[in-house]
Amino acid sequence: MSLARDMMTIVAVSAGAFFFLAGTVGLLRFPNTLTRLHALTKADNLGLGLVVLGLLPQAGSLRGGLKLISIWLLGLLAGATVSQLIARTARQGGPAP
Amino acid sequence: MSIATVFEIVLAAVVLGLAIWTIAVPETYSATVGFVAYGLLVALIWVRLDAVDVALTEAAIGGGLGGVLLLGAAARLRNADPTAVETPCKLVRLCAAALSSLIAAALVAAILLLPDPAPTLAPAAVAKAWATGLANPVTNVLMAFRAMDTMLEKVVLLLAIVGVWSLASDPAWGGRPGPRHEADPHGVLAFLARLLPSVGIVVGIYIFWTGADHPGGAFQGGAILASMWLLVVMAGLTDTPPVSSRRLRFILVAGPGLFLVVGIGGLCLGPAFLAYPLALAKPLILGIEVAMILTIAATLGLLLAGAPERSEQR
Amino acid sequence: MSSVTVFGLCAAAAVGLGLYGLITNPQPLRKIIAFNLLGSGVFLLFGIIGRRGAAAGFGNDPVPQALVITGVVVAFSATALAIALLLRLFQTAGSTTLRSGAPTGAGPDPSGD
Amino acid sequence: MLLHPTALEAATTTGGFLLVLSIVVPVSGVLLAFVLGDRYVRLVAFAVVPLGLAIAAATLAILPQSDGPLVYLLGAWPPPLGVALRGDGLSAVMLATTALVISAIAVFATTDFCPAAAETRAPFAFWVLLLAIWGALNTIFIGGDLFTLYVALELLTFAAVPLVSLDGRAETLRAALRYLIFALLGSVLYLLGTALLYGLYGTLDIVLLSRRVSAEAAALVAAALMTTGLLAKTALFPLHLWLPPAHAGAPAAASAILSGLVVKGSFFIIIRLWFNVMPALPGFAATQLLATMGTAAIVFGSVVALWQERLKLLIAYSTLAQIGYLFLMFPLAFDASGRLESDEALAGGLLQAVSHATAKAAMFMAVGSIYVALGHDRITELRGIARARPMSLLAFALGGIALMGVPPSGASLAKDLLLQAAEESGQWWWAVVLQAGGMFTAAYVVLVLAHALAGSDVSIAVTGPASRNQDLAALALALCSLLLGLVPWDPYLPVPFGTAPKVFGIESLSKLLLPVLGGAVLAILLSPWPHPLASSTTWKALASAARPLRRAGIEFGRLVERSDDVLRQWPMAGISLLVVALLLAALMLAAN
Repeated sequence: MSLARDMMTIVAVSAGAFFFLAGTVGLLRFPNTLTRLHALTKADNLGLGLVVLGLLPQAGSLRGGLKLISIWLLGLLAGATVSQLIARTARQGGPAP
Repeated sequence: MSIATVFEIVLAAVVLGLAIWTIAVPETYSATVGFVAYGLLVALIWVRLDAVDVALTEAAIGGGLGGVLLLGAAARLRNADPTAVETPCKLVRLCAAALSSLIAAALVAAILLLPDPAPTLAPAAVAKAWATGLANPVTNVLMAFRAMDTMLEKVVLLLAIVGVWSLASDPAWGGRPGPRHEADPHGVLAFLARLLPSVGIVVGIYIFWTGADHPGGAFQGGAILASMWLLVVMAGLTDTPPVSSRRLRFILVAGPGLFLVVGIGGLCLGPAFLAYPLALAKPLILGIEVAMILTIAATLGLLLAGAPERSEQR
Repeated sequence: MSSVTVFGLCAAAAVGLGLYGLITNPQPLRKIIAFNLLGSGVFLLFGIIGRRGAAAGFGNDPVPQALVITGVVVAFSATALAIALLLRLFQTAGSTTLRSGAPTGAGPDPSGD
Repeated sequence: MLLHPTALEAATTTGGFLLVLSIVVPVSGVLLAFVLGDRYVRLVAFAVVPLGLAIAAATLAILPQSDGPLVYLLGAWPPPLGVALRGDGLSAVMLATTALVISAIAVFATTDFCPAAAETRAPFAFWVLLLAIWGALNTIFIGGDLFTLYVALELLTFAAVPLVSLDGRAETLRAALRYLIFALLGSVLYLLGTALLYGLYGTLDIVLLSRRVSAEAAALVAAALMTTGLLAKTALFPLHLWLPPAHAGAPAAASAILSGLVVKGSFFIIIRLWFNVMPALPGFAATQLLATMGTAAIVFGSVVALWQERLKLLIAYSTLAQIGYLFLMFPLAFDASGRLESDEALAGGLLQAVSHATAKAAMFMAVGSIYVALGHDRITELRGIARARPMSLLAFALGGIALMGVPPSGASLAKDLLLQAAEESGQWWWAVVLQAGGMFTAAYVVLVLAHALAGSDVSIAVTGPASRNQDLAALALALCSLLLGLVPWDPYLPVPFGTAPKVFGIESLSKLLLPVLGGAVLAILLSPWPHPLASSTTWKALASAARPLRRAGIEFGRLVERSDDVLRQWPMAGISLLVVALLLAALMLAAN
């Protein structure tokens, strides 16, 4: 049982790490602000979700699990808001794209 | 070498790398981004040093709001004249580098020469915690043992506001700080700016409330509230208040003002200035903190908004 | 190597880098960033000193922690004031140079006086 | 009456509440003025002024009756956990000086910063900041904890910087930004040293620290860093890049505060650090370094002052020279036991600070009135101002004479005390600098007066009538500085009996003539401007004889001015700062 849990953790966290990597590569390689933003938020939201999913079996209690999920939800909300703000600044001729 | 040590060394190396990048990179905007990342990682160091209160402060004020401030300035100064001509010559830079490294080396030596066992006030702070009834020793130091520093620092915040406002042009005095933000009232940003603050305000108040016994407090909570308010302003849902508003002025002095009133109460009725009577210590401290969190949130938000730009009357 | 040593080196290096940046970078905004870096190095030093003073069930002496929290807020207000000055200078003079003899009045003066 | 490590102060003393009040009253004023705004700001300030004066007077009255310094434990928490306020003789004198100067400035500024019916920017900021500076300075003078002093120091900087740029012109904004960033650098260095001291001794309380410090390498590094940071905030040469534009660009009332009071805040903390916290640590060589920098400041400040076209800049550079003069007390305080202990030197240095605070504030106010009258402050075009604005010029002259060290001024008593200390410790070279410093001061005062008093056939155009309260405020302060030597100082400062100056007699006449004549010669030799007497025939005969000398003097002046320009570049000033820090640390290490 514990082996299955550990396996799931390893698979999900590794997948999450891959998405983080992809997001970072996108951030560095994509040509302008909007596409970079796209790569970053898509990959990070998924990556964070997968990492949280992988850690859920390791959370000792229901309380701990709920905390983990709320981290993901807060991350989603904050990420969406910040990327909206950045995109707006970029469109209005903010930091050079 | 344990895993923890390896992690710490990697963390320190990344932080240092970011610090070097921040100083050395030619573009100002990149340097700013580097500094924001640096600030967030430094918060991790504070966690490793078992100073969660400071970690929260550093992340919220140092990294978060400070980052917003610097990024905003960098964006507005993008068209500033390239000052490359003023870059000092190589000899000067070499001298500065050598002398700075000497100072850093002297500092390293001083750190390694610090006495063992180190002097500490932790036992004294714990031994006297009964006087306030709060379990978080950092809050005790801030609000009771060194309350004078905390009160004066609130006045520093107020003076920063006065200083920033004094930079307004004369016709704009009394007006609203910062540019007016327009956004589609039915757009995604407006939606998020309605949704996120409801969560953020709860988190901010929780961090403030838990500060009595656990890491957290008025500074950290106030910084979160300030960022929520700014988000609503940036989404165009509300506007910054005019600086002549009496209510705003009152909120800005509420924290230090209540601190002073309680302090003078102690001077007249109790044992000493800023001494809390035993039975009332906890409610008094919490009362001051409630006033302080309002003041801090408003002050931090207005410091980010800048000088008054739009006149009310004209 | 204990965490105190590792982060102690880090703090000293941040101080050195901050000093170097503050002296050699001509743009005021970069100086302000360097000041923040310098400040964060000093605060880290407080953190290390507090960590060394871990006692009575606390992993970090609360007094230096309180000093750092006060210091961080003061440094933030300093940054805010400096940036407000810098933006106003840019608005008024059209340039951000700090050189004493620099020509002024390139930009329009919106102060109305 | 001074803080001594042996004096135990585990409890609040009677009268200690005065210390709390001297902080609380101005701070409450800041908060009230901020909330009320509108035309009430000035009203609040004028309510605080008499209260503050009364508190300072009460402190002066109560201190001699107490058998040690006044002590107040904030929150009744004893150090090291809590914070104590302590008021000794030095604190009381500085509190009184500050109250006096601030009151005079408040009177002077009533017309310049008159709030209108609707709130306007400059008066609002000025009055709030004035009260804030008062609160910050009082905290510095009585704070018993190095971190509280740090917060007070930042309070002072935050209040001073916006005053510089009150008029919103690009030059003053630039000056304010330079000032702010350099001052922040200074305070970070101070904080760095504070951190090390806490790590070494587990307390930041001044008295507790003084009992615990020993000559450890880390403590010496901390002392060097803190001293350097404070020197940067005090603008001791060569760390003065921010001072001339900031002090010369601010409105007259603000310049008076900045030059008279603000630089004394960080100077006072240096005194606390060296005399109270670690009197045995600095060693002979480090004190010599400080005084050498002071000497350089006197030479550079005075010579560059003689080269200024504008009166306000001249006075700003004079402040630079006078700051240098203050640092001559450090080597003279060094006694045979290897500690900073000489009472004469300490009293002399502090008296010099008090005299400069009053005299310089008066001079800046007087120049402010002259500027308003003429619409400019070019020194060579002052001719005729003596008739148009006699009171302003009189205030300027009296302030200048007080600064030269003519009896019975405070500066003269200070000079006597310092000379005595120099004689006792056998450091004759500082006696030479002390005498030369007086002559340099006389040089630029004489130069200005010569231009202002030069006979003129055409009457000059002035705008508006003279403001009576402005002239009175400036005159009162100048007179105050001129008569400081007659004050009985011994309850507060360790002034040895019998040093009160004799106002009349051969000796005092020589004290008057020596600096004035020396100053006149220096002014003629070093000033590049055409002399107001240059047209008279006797002068021409004399001038032809002295021409080679004068040419050499002007070459020297040009050299000094050029090097001053170089040193005021940002990278150079930064490098000087690091060099000073490292030198101080090395000298202290070598001495221990």
